[in-house]
Amino acid sequence: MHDLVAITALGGSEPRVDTTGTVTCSEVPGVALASVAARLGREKKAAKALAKLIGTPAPAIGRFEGAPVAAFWTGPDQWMVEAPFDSHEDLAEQAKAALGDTASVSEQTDAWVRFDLSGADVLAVLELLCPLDARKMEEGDAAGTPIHHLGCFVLCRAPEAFSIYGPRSSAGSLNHAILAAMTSAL
Amino acid sequence: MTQGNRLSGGQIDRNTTLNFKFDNRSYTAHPGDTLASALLANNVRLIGRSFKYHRPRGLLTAGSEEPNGIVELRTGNRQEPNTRATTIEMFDGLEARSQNRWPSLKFDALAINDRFSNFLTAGFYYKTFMWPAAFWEKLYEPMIRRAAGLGSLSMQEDPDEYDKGFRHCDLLIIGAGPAGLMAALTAGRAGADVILADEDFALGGRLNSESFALNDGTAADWAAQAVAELSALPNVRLMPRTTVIGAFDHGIYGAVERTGDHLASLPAGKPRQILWRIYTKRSLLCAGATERPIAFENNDRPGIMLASALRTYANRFATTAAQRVAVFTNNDDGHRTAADLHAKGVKIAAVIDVRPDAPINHDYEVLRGAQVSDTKGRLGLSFVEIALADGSTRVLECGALGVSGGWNPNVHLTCHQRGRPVWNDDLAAFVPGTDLPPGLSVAGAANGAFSTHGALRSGAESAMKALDLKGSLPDLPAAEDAPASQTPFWYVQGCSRAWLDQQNDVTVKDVKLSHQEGFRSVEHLKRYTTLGMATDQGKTSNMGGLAIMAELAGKSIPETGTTIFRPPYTPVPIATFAGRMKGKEFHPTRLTPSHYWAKERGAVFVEVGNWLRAQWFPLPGETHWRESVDREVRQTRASVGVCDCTTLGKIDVQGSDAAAFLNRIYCNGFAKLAVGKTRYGLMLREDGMVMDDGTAARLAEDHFVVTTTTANAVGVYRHMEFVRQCLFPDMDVQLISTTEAWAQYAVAGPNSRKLLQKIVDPEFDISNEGFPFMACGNITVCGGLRARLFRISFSGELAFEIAVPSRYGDALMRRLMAEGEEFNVVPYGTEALGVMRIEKGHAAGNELNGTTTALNLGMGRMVSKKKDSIGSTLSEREGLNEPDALMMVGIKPVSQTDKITAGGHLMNATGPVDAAHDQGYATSAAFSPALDCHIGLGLLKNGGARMGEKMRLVSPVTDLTVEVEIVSAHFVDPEGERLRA
Amino acid sequence: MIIDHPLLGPRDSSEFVYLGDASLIDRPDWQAENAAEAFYDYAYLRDNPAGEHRELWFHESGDRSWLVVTRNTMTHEISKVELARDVARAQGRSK
Amino acid sequence: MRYSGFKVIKEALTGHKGWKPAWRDPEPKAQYDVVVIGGGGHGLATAHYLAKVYGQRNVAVIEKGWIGGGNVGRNTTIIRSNYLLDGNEPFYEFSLKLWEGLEQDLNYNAMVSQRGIINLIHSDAQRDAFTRRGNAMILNGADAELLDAEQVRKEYPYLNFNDARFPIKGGLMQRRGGTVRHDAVAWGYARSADSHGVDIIQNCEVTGFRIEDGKCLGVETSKGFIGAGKVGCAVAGNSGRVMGMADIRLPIESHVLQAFVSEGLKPVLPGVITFGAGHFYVSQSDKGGLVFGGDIDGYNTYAQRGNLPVVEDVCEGGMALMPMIGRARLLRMWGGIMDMSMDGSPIIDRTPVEGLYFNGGWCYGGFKATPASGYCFAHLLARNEPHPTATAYRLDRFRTGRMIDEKGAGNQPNLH
Repeated sequence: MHDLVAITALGGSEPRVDTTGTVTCSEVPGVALASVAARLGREKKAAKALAKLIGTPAPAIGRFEGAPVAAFWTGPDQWMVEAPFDSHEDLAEQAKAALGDTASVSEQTDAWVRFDLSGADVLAVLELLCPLDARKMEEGDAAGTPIHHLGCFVLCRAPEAFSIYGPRSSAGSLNHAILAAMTSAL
Repeated sequence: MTQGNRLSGGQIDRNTTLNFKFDNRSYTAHPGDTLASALLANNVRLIGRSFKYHRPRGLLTAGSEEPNGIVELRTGNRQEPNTRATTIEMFDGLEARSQNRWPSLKFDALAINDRFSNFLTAGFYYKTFMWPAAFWEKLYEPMIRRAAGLGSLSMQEDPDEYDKGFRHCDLLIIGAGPAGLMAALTAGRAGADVILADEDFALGGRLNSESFALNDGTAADWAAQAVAELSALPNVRLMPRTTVIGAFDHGIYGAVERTGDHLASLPAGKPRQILWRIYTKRSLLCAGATERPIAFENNDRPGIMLASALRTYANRFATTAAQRVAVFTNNDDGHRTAADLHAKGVKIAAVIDVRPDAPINHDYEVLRGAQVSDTKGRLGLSFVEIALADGSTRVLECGALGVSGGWNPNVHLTCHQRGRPVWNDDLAAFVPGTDLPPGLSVAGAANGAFSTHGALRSGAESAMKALDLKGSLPDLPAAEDAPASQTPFWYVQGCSRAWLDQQNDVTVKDVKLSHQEGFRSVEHLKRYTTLGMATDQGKTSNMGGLAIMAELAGKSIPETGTTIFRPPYTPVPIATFAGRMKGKEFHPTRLTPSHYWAKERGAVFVEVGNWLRAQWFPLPGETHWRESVDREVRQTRASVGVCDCTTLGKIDVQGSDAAAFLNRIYCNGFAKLAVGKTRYGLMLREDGMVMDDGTAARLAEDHFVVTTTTANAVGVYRHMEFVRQCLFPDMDVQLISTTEAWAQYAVAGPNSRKLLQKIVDPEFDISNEGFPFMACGNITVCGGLRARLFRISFSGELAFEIAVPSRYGDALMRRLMAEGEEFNVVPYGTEALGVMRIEKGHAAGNELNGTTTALNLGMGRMVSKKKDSIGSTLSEREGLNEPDALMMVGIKPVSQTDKITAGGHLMNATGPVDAAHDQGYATSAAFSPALDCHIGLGLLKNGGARMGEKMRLVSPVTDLTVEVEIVSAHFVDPEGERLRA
Repeated sequence: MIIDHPLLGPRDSSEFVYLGDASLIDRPDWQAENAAEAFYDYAYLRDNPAGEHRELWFHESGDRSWLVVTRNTMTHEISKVELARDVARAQGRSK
Repeated sequence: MRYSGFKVIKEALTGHKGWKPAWRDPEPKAQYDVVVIGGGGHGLATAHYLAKVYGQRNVAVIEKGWIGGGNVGRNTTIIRSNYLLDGNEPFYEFSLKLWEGLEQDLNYNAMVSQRGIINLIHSDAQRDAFTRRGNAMILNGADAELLDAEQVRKEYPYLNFNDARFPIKGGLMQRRGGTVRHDAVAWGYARSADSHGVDIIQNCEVTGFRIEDGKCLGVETSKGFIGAGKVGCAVAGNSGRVMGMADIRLPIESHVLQAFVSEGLKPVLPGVITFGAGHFYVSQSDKGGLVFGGDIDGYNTYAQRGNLPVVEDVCEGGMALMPMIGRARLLRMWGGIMDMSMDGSPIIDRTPVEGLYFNGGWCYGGFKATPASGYCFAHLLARNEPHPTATAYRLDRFRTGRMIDEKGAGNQPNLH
């Protein structure tokens, strides 16, 4: 086991948590990610292999499925696989093993920062952040969207509970935007 | 004096008293007041001065169409110029000042302009101030500029926050008057997702201004009930204090919500305003109508107002502009004002009606067939002179005159996508045309349904139609249904100094002059006279100007033109459009994985695109940046240095056609690159210019990692997706950016291998034999952490780039520094990086400037003719391959101490120094510790053949001329022995 | 503007990056006899119509699909949105 | 009629009875020596110089709407000659010199106001590029000064020097740059051309060209056929549409550029400022409005209106650069159709059709070019060869690979 100590995207040793009113924003470093893109002509096989990996059919457009290993749709025949970091730090290898030559897999764990946003008034915060109609999002919906010029993914985990994935290098800017929206809306 | 002009009733809260100041005098008001109504209540009629003639100005209206009553609101860094008193919601402690006057509102020195008005006619400035030529900029223009403008900025940073937001709905209803409320009730009860927005703080529109009944109660009561019902519907969102400012493409509306303007101060972090982008399936414009004035001689005195505004002030705000009021009208609506004021106890001097058959009234005098021929009163109206039907003249004493020339539908938003309103003869007004923004329909007075019943009915019908609701109309409250026909009366014959645009001082006379000089189209008229260009955008003036122009041209109004409107509906603070994107948050900031460590080390950072990168790492005692940079370069070249190069773009290219794909993307060949090897790649745009350069490392038969320059990472990825999806859709290739996933550090210098051997796990052989120049591979470090190693060099030294997952980047950097201590390892920043690449003669951003070809950069032979790649065909054009084409060269000063200036131009050693003799230019320059002098890279005509030539590097803009020698661009280790060591 | 993405439905145009005329899909054959002229025409000349225009948009803040959008340059009305990859294949482009 | 202060006073004292229309409103003749399509700044300037400098009086300008209704009446009024490349700089410097003598030439006060234009620098690479540009300007006979951050602060203390995301590191100043009252340019040229006998025909739309044996004989219009020895096309954003009638495809796309004006304010900005780290440039008009703009919307369009994202982008730039304008209100926004060329530089050249000449591809730099564009187009029409300062503006330069690409953006018009 290597002896390098990780820091979170916001630069701390512990994830940052902020609460304003009913809404809490938590930095979530404990997640491993790998992108999966089906090879040309192997789309169906790739979807099947992915289904096996996540234990449920490969997510349709705009959806995410599976637990503890889940996947969300990111593009035509492309998905992002998501799993707990502690148990799946080598997620990309696992995914590659599962998908074989039906898909290209890339490690994406540290390409992203994840913030979980939850609470009764979360919609009032989201409407200050992105053009998605979050009111219409249901559990299991996932969508790409810009937030303050950053390309992000928004996932609806449950009513009043969302995850936002943004580019890791801009974690500070994204966090600032979310906290400012929370102060403004709540 | 305390609110001497207050009347009974109204929708103000008399239980609470608010204090405010205007021009440093204290007054009182009540919640529910606007600044305008409060000033009237306190008998203040004079509020400002006009733009050109500095004529005294009072309120004309009670709404956002106000041209005259504009003030500087608040103080200090919240000073807000040109704010319409009619839309300022009263709060305790409000401070406002009049503007465009000196030394005071009552005694304004520039009022002298009014005496010279005969010289200052429309467009006079185009005809004069030309002699002598030099005087325009030295004397005339400064004079004009000093007089220009109305209010003042504080010149300080706006301290408030602004937000932007996004809302979606099935139906956006714009305006909450009778039509809007009825539409919202209809749509809301049907379960539709509705937003109802209104610029006012009180929903109800004109219902709040009228005295007539709806059903059994007052109009305002019905409005309040409707609002209460709507508030209880979960599918209806009410947005008071929200102005829909523009109708943009595909059902997107811009709306500004004033969340904080009615507050004395904002809670921390709360926005003053929010710019909403509202995405609509359908929208309904219920913006009502605006009363239009009549032009007559001296019709601009404070106290002369729109009749409907007088009525609003009386009924809604319980105030009057004066105790003795006259009304000048061409329609029945003007009589309503007289009746309402009379009912509130205001003395009606007379109703002057141009119609010989005007209705009479037993409570006050009606002068039928009469017209106002002039007015008097220095700082406010005191007398009106009336031409009676029998030709005689009569003078009436009054402090206010209500003017009603009929109503214009508020069609503004229907024009935002270049739609043109159409003329309606019955109404003698423009109504919305047929080319409306898609999805928008219009109801109520905005669509010409002027009666209350008509507006309610049209609101309900339009909502049903917009949502495709079946069934019968909902029950409508019983309301007045007066006929809406209007006979136009634009101006009193013979008038001359009769104002159309009161803020910009455009009179009937100016329109006549405009016509006389050939400026006859509506656009010429507006531009020549400035009619309608003031802060009110001509809401009350454009129609009058157009009507007069039509009469002069002997054409009908619609033949003469239409008045169309552009966004925004009312002016919007610039800060509102910017939202949070200001100061440090203007753009997102990207931090490298070693950022926090570098900050601890005291690094100086520099913006590179959105990234912050360490520029250099000063040590205690170093007083000049060059000391730090020179040290970093020397130490790296002497032993080993580490630089965070995570910012370079990284793209995973995978698939069975990955190599074939890269062969198309790069002008040089990639098909035969062995697994475990890296190759430099040059990417052209289709026009043959160099787009970017970088390396591609083949990690597996079907897997490459491509690097791009920091600046072009996003563009190159987009380009590659274009090539993949649009040009070669059947290639089996998959792309994804991994820039942020990996922390990547250059470890450079003769001891770089030794340093790396201390952290790379022992099973990986990184010796020169086991891991030669341009090798690459997956490895592990520090006891099993997955990593990637590339043996590539930008500095020209023996060098590697090592990558680990970003979260471990901080720890890896600390480990490299700790393990490197024995080698005297040095962290280096972008400056040292730049110095070393110039010493090595590597092209970078300054050379890859979008206008250089591979040939220019000395890499012409890399462009393979044996295969198809983007840009290869067009790179062969003659103009890009001329014998004297620019070629990259090195530049050295002849005198060791001279400085090379990037951006200097190269001239022959002798001969003229001018553009015609330009030979090229220096692209980059730096002090080279290796050569102990300044060096540069440059692009020189036929540069390849001019080695050793002495030239002049001239930079007149920095006042430098230096004798230089043209040398090879490879200053350091030209044979490349070090990097292969 | 709103672009009705064939996979994702209506999305704000600010999520997209514009390139230009969809004729950019029709990249000439580099080995053709008139390749120089054909590439000049391809890279530089445009119909630039006042009316219906087929054009390329990249869904940069979304699913990274290139789209061919048929849009009226007078009214901005969008009548058709297709995946560029499908269009390219239909036009005979392969590898 | 000559305009002067004296004349203004005389008319004021005699009831303004003597003012005549600034230009006549003639019916088109059957045949002209030269017909210029487009009554915008460039077309009217062409007519003025054709008549005044090149002695061609049998000239008509035909305009589908009202003159000055296109980009000359909807721009941010900036003039400058701060160009980099040899193909451009002499031309724009020629233009600036013509601006400097414009009032006297036209007897019309277009309020040429040389209050200086500064391009701000925010990075070392930008400083290198602006050094090269400043040198190119001086070597071409123009003026340029490279300022450091302190010098910029001295002139504009209220720019964001405190918490800027991209700090200001200096600026390239051209003191002879400035602004001009845009409408007056169209009117001044029109009045002058008219006084030299040029027919300005408004509300006359070109519907086609009459071309026989590869030679252009005149134009079909909504007012009938108008014969012409030579036809010059100067229609900016409508270039594609009009030249399409002659079956000529152009290296041009039409895009919308939005511009903005604030409410009138007491003077705050003496000169023109261009942000180097965002899309924003601004000046203040003689009436007090802040006149500002930014980038084009970026998609092909002929609709003279834009959308919110660019409005926001421009205002974000404004707030980032000078946060003291936050409480100034944006009063009006409008859009003009830009003839965006494939290298960002214009074309003034013959066409494959004999007797048909083309002037276009001005991108969003057409206003400042108005005098030189008119002069050089007049030269080309009169002499059938390019004016010495416009020799690089050839239609075939893309075929031969001699692009004039100031930005280095390549063949993508919306990036220029």
